[in-house]
Amino acid sequence: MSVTEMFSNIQVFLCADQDIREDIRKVVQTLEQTAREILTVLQSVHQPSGFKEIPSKCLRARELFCIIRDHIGDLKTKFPVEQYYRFHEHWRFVLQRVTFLAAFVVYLESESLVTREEVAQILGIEVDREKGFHLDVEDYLAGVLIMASELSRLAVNSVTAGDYSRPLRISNFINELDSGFRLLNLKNDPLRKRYDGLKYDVKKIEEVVYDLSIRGLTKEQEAVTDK
Amino acid sequence: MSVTEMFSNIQVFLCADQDIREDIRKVVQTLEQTAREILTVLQSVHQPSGFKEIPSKCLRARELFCIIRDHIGDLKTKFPVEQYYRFHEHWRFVLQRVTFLAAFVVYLESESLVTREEVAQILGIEVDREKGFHLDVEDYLAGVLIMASELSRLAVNSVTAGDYSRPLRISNFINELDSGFRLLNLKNDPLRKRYDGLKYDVKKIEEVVYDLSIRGLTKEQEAVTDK
Amino acid sequence: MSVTEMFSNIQVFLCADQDIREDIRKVVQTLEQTAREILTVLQSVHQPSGFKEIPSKCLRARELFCIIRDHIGDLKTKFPVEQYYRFHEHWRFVLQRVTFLAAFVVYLESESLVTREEVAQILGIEVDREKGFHLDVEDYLAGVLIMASELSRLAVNSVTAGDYSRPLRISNFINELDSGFRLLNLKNDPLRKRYDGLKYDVKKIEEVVYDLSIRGLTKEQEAVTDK
Amino acid sequence: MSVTEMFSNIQVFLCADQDIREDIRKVVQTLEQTAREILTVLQSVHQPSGFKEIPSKCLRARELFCIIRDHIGDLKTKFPVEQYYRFHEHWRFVLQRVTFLAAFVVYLESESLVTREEVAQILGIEVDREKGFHLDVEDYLAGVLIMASELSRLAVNSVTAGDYSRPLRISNFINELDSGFRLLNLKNDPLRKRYDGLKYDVKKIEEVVYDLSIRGLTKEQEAVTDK
Amino acid sequence: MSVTEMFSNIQVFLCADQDIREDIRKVVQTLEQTAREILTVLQSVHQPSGFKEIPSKCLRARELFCIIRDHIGDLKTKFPVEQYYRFHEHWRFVLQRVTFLAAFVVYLESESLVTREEVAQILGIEVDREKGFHLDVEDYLAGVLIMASELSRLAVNSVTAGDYSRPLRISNFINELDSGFRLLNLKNDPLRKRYDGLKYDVKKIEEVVYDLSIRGLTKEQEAVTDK
Amino acid sequence: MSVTEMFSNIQVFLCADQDIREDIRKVVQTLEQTAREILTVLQSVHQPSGFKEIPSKCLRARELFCIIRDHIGDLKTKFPVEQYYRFHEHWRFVLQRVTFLAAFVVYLESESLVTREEVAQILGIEVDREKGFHLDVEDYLAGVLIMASELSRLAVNSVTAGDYSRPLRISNFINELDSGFRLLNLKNDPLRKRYDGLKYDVKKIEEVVYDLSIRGLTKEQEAVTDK
Amino acid sequence: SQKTEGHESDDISSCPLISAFKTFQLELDTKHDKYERLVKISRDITIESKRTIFLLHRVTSVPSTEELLTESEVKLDGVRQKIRQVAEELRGEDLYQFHRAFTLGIQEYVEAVSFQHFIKHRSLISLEEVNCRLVFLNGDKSEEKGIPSEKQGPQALTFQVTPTDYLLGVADLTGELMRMCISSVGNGDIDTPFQVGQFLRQIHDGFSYIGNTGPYEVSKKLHTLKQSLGKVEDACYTLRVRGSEMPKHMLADVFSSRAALLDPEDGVA
Amino acid sequence: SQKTEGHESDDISSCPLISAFKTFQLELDTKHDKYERLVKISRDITIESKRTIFLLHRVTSVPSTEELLTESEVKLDGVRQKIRQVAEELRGEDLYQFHRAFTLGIQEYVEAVSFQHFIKHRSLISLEEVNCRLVFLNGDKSEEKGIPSEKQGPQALTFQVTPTDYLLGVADLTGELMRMCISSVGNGDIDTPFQVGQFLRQIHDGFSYIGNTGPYEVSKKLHTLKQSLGKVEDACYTLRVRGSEMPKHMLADVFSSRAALLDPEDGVA
Ligand SMILES: [Mn+2]
Ligand SMILES: [Mn+2]
Repeated sequence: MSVTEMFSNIQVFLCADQDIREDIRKVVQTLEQTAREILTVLQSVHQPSGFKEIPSKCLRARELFCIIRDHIGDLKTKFPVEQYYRFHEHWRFVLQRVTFLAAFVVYLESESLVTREEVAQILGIEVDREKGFHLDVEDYLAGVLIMASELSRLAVNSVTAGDYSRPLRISNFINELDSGFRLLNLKNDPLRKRYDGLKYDVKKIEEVVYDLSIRGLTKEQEAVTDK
Repeated sequence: MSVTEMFSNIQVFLCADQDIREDIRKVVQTLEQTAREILTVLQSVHQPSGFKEIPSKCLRARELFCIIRDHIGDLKTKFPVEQYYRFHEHWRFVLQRVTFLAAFVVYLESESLVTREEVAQILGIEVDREKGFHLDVEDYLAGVLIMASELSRLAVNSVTAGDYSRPLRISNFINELDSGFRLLNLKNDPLRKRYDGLKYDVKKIEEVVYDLSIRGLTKEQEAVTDK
Repeated sequence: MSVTEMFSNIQVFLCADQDIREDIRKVVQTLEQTAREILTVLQSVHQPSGFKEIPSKCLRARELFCIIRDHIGDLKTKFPVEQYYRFHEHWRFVLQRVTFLAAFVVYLESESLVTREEVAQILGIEVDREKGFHLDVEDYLAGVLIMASELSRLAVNSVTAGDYSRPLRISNFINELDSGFRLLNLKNDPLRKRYDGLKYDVKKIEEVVYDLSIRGLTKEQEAVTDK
Repeated sequence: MSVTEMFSNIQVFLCADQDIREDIRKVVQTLEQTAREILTVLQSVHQPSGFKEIPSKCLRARELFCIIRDHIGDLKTKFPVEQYYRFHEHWRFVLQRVTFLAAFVVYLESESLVTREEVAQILGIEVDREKGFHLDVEDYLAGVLIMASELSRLAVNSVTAGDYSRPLRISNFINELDSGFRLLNLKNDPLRKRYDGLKYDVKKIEEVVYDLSIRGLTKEQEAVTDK
Repeated sequence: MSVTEMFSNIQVFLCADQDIREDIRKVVQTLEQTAREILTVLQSVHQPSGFKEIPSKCLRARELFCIIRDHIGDLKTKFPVEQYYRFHEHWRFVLQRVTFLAAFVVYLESESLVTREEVAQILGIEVDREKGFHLDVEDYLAGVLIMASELSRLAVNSVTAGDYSRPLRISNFINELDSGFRLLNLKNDPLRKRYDGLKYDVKKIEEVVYDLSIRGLTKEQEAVTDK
Repeated sequence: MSVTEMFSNIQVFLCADQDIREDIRKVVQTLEQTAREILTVLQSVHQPSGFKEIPSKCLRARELFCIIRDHIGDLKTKFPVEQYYRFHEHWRFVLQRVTFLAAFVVYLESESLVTREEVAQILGIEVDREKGFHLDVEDYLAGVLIMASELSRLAVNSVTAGDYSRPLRISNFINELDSGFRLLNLKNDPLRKRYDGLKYDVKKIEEVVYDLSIRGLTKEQEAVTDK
Repeated sequence: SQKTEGHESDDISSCPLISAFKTFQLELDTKHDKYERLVKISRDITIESKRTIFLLHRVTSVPSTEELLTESEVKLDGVRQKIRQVAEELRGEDLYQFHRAFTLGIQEYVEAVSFQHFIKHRSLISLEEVNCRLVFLNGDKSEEKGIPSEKQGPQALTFQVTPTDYLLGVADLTGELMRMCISSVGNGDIDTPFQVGQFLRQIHDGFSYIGNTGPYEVSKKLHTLKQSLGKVEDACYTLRVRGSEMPKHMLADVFSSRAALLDPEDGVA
Repeated sequence: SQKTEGHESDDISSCPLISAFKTFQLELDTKHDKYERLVKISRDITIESKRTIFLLHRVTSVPSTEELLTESEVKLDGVRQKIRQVAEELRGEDLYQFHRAFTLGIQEYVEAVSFQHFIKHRSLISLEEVNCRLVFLNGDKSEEKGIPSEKQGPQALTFQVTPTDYLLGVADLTGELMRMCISSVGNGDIDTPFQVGQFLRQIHDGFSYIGNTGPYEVSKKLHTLKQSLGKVEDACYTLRVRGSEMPKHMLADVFSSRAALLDPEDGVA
């Protein structure tokens, strides 16, 4: 085989690779679009008026997750399943975003941490690599950390909306999350950097709780709750 | 045609191009100067004393926009209109700045979002590219985002000036703007980067509202307003 | 018009723009592919064996330029002609490359400098901006400078291939080109930087001629020619 | 000695250097692991429940410092002591971290500033460079500044935990520290940057004290203490 | 010791460091001056007239090395010897230069490769780090490589000066040096880059030898030598 | 005086400064244009045919220097003479270029180094700063170094043109120049960098002389000259 | 280095090229030496100015500013003596030829002197005021050194700070003001932050008025200036928001008792 | 680190969140450990491949290449055993998940094996040929370790070099070829430079045909490749120009006497 032929063969491979990537990029764009729509729905919980509508917003978000599932179903057809990591970078970012959205919905619904299994189910994907298109543990954790930052914002806005007990619950939740993360032996990777950001969320929420404590607003709430 | 002749012809062409660019640069400089004057006028609203003078400041700014219109009129004469994009980089920056100024004036006057049409009218230019020297949609959006950041500063300074209700109105406005931007599918371009900054403005303003809420200063204001 | 409506309209506009750019990118990719094929054909002249095959290689390249013309014809249909400069960056690079290829073919055929008109004709485009998709003078000059650097390589390789007279002819040609460029008043732009490279090509070729002269190889050739 | 022999010897030397660095890196990793464990222990003091357990947490941390000492003891064997600065960058970061941890423990135990001598003793190293593996003054100061920031967080959380006197004591301590740093003529180096952060810690703590003061909570505490 | 006292002590320490660096810089400047003088002396060997005067030039250079020794002696007093690597960057460059000069003198005198021990002795410093201010092996090798490039120039100029045997001797010497360097497993560091340059020196000298060979000028010389 | 007034005053100063710079830039452009014309005239000496025409080319260049003098006369009127160094950067580059051209003309005429006085006279300027617009010694030296590089090219091209004695004369001249420069105590400034380039010119010329020597072409020439 | 020529020195030094280069060496060395001297003086000016700024920052933590101001004045007098040395080096020279050598020092002096001025007067020192303090009567110096009166006379030695150096110094001043503001809040001073805020806004507006008209260095500082202003505005905001929770007279009360708490040895409260 | 929880460990470890995070830790550590192991193997592959290249460069200075080639083959066999370890780590895994861990080593191996191939055959090894040598029969290994034959069978363990890694290895090969060419000239070998020149031009044309179709890393190498080609073309040019001064048979003569000069102990000439 001549040098020229050898390079021609490789060129064929490279072109095919590019085509796959092009296809993936397109599906990923539609995914991002839908993700942005879900975000818009959920953002409204930060509004004073939004606090009452949390359940209905969550329902609406759940509906939109059907579309996400369709897009991801489409994505799966674009490349051989065992080459997930060859193209991982293309959907990594959006997958973390939709994981965040799923985690946020679940938190709003039940004030609990979504499990990886639940996220996988919401997105219509797998937990184990062997079973098909799956959710990497790093991506799951990244999504959870994005939610943590959203919760620190929620703590602030709850106070504005006059709900003084939610920040305390968020504070407990975030502290538990922080303990969890401290168990992990993170390398100097993007996840580590994101986790460093968690410190600021913890601190911010601590300050909100502080503001409520010093004004006796936590007790007031407890009193209300006690009744 | 000899090589020498060829290059002599080319030199004539290159000189003409350079002359056009030189002319454009000069007009753009005067534009920048006037833009800075308008900025100086509008920036005084951040002073505690400035809050009462907003209407008069806006009037003064409106006057200066006449000069802007003249300069832009002058600019249009410097190059063939269909070569707008050939020289776009020269005035792009200043056009975004004056769009910001126009948007800021309109917000201060009416607390509403300036439309692209209004900006075009204030600057004496077109919205549609086909009709003449126009305002690109990207430049319009960039100007609007600069204003968002100025408004987060204004929210902080209104509190300092003792005006506790303005931050709430700014907060509503910025949230609406944020929802609007979330409809857009921005690429990884300068605009996207600027839009990422908007999140910080939103958060900043929410924290201002929070600080007011937890101290009951929002209700106090409402009480005042109610009277 | 509400903020939401405004932004929906803008989104429509932005999508259209992105679609155009996507279309342009695709055509540009095929253009690049064909350009690379022409390059492969022409590069074989550097092989010792290639020197005899110059005419046939040029013929082959001329054939491939038909495909280039088709691609460019396709490109023209992708956007309104008066927005040439809006999208210029997309094809600027490849246009300089194909100009280089055209200039190289013409040099190999006739040892003369291709004119801008000839390049435009080979590529099936215009010289005057007013008449349609055109070849900017800067892009033409950039293409010519790329060729100059290819010629300095050719001078070296002709000696290796035993052709001692070609370097002398190349030297004269490059000197003429250098004089031409010295007529131009280039600014500190990419073109200027490329032109600075020409000095090295001139020097390199002079050293080749020197090496031949000091060994009497130029005269030997003359003697051969004289016969 | 032949040239070959000379160069063989040199090769041996060059390999040795690379091996040393590899060894150091490994020990530093285990050091970082143990440091993280100590941090987890000490973090719990920020929890409302944690305030009562400070003494036991400190004891636990003291135990873990034995492991740190072992690791550092191991580290010392990896390179000739007089080449400390040749490899300084490898352990600089972790040394500042464990200095912070030592300073934090000492503060929690005795509410006093750890001296460089004490840190050196806790870590099983020297203060004077001449005597062996030592603690650079810059690294000591960096560790102290990290602690200052942890204390500002502690002040906030003390209030939440209902301990109103601790913030005042922290405030006095941090002010003294600040005065100390003001004596230093720091260049524009990483230390200076860290020191600039101290002002914000001072400010934050002062705000806590202020919040307590205007509510008469400092006096209440004094009253309690007076009894 | 009060916090204030502690920090006063620290401040004294920090100033001392800056003073040391300032002192070192000054001595290094005088070293560079003397190094330049030695270079001027040795440069003259490239002149046709210079070839006869090599011995006297070497003597003169040897005298100037006394001054170098004095300067280095001075340098040693400026900082504690075990902190060599803390300040290494300050004198690294000049130390490589004077190593080159020492290597060049030794080559001119005896046509042999200076050992690290000899360089150390000429400069009045140590080979072993433990014994005091020493010559790092990397710096020694860098100096030797600078000399190699000087020797390729010398080979060219020997021919001009009519000395046809020297290039052969230089060729053998450089080949031996090249074999030596091949034994080293250099990383991608500055030294590796310098070593890559050696190949060109080898090539240049080989070309000179080749030019002499094809003209029978090497044999002629041998004949002369044989007599 | 209010802060606003203070800044307005400074703004007036800055605008005036910009205007001066704009004026200077324009004159400098025309200077560059004429300098390029002189260069084109002198470049022809590198052509085989050009060697006979050196005297006429020099005459032509001398004529063009009148225009240079006029432009510089114009330049002098643009700013207060005692503020030469305030605007130095604007003309520094072109002044070095025309110094090079003057030095080259003088070398071609008389094979001697132009003095600073001569350059000043050719350009219609002063040597002493006190007397008016002058030629800095650094700029003079930079111009001389540009010429050195041109001479190394000339040495190469003389051989091509069959003039075997000129390279020897150039070699002597350049060596003398090199000795001169080695007397100077240059800082790490642009001049130093340019001077480092001189080494390559020296080496290149040495190689030309070597090529002539090994072929006995230097003696041949001497023989010719002896006759 | 002349000696290194060895025995060829005769041939070479007679050569006109070499003797020309020797004069060049002289000229370059003279210039270079002057430059180096100026760099050193400038470095001293920088260090002493920085120390003055450093000293002035203690204004937020000491009860009386009088003493501090006097002390800073002494230090600045020392700096001005150094600037006098610069002026002497520049006598008869083109100031801009050596400008790069001393610009950093002068900027730092402007920073220090304008900081002192703000603490005293709560206003911006003007370029003219800065320059007024840099007029040196010949008398002072020649007396000290006992130089004959020949060169004494009505004409004084002056140093003119360039508008750009003034601007750059003022730009850096804003960083120091921000630090002072933050420290003030940290020390319970409730007036200074608002004054600094007001003042910084004026300077910010001034700089944004100039925009990119000036040299690149000036516009480059605009970003840092904006950040400083933001920090100060945030501080003012925090003070206002927290202050809102109690009447002003009580606030003062809190702070006096707070002061007592910090300095129990005062024993009054 | 589990112990650090102290006496609270009971409450905490019972918490589902914490136990979930413990499984995450396990998963992350497993992955991380595998990654680190691969990085280490890859580093070994790199070092040994570099050493092989290093060894092969001696081809320009020794009389017989046979011995060298044998020695290099032994070294490369060692490298292949390392690649087998990589393949074993990747059994059942997605190769691309850990690709970054071993890509550099594999590229270096391609560089070494293609360098050896060029010296032997003066041609470019193909990707298929590279991969053929990376098929490992289960037998070899299980015998060594005495693993029961359960997993033995016809199916072999294979490692597939990706086209991109192959390209990047070949791109680096060109740098080595350039070095070899320069050394050859330096050692009087007049054929090798022209062969290298011809070969390098082919590779260059191949890469420029691919252009920016491939990943960024590949197009980035094009510039270095161009420079290497330029150096080789210059060397060929120099040889031709200098060779022009005498008839070819004389040239050979010159070089044989030259060799004698270099190795006087051979004692023939
Ligand atoms: Mn400062
Ligand atoms: Mn390699």
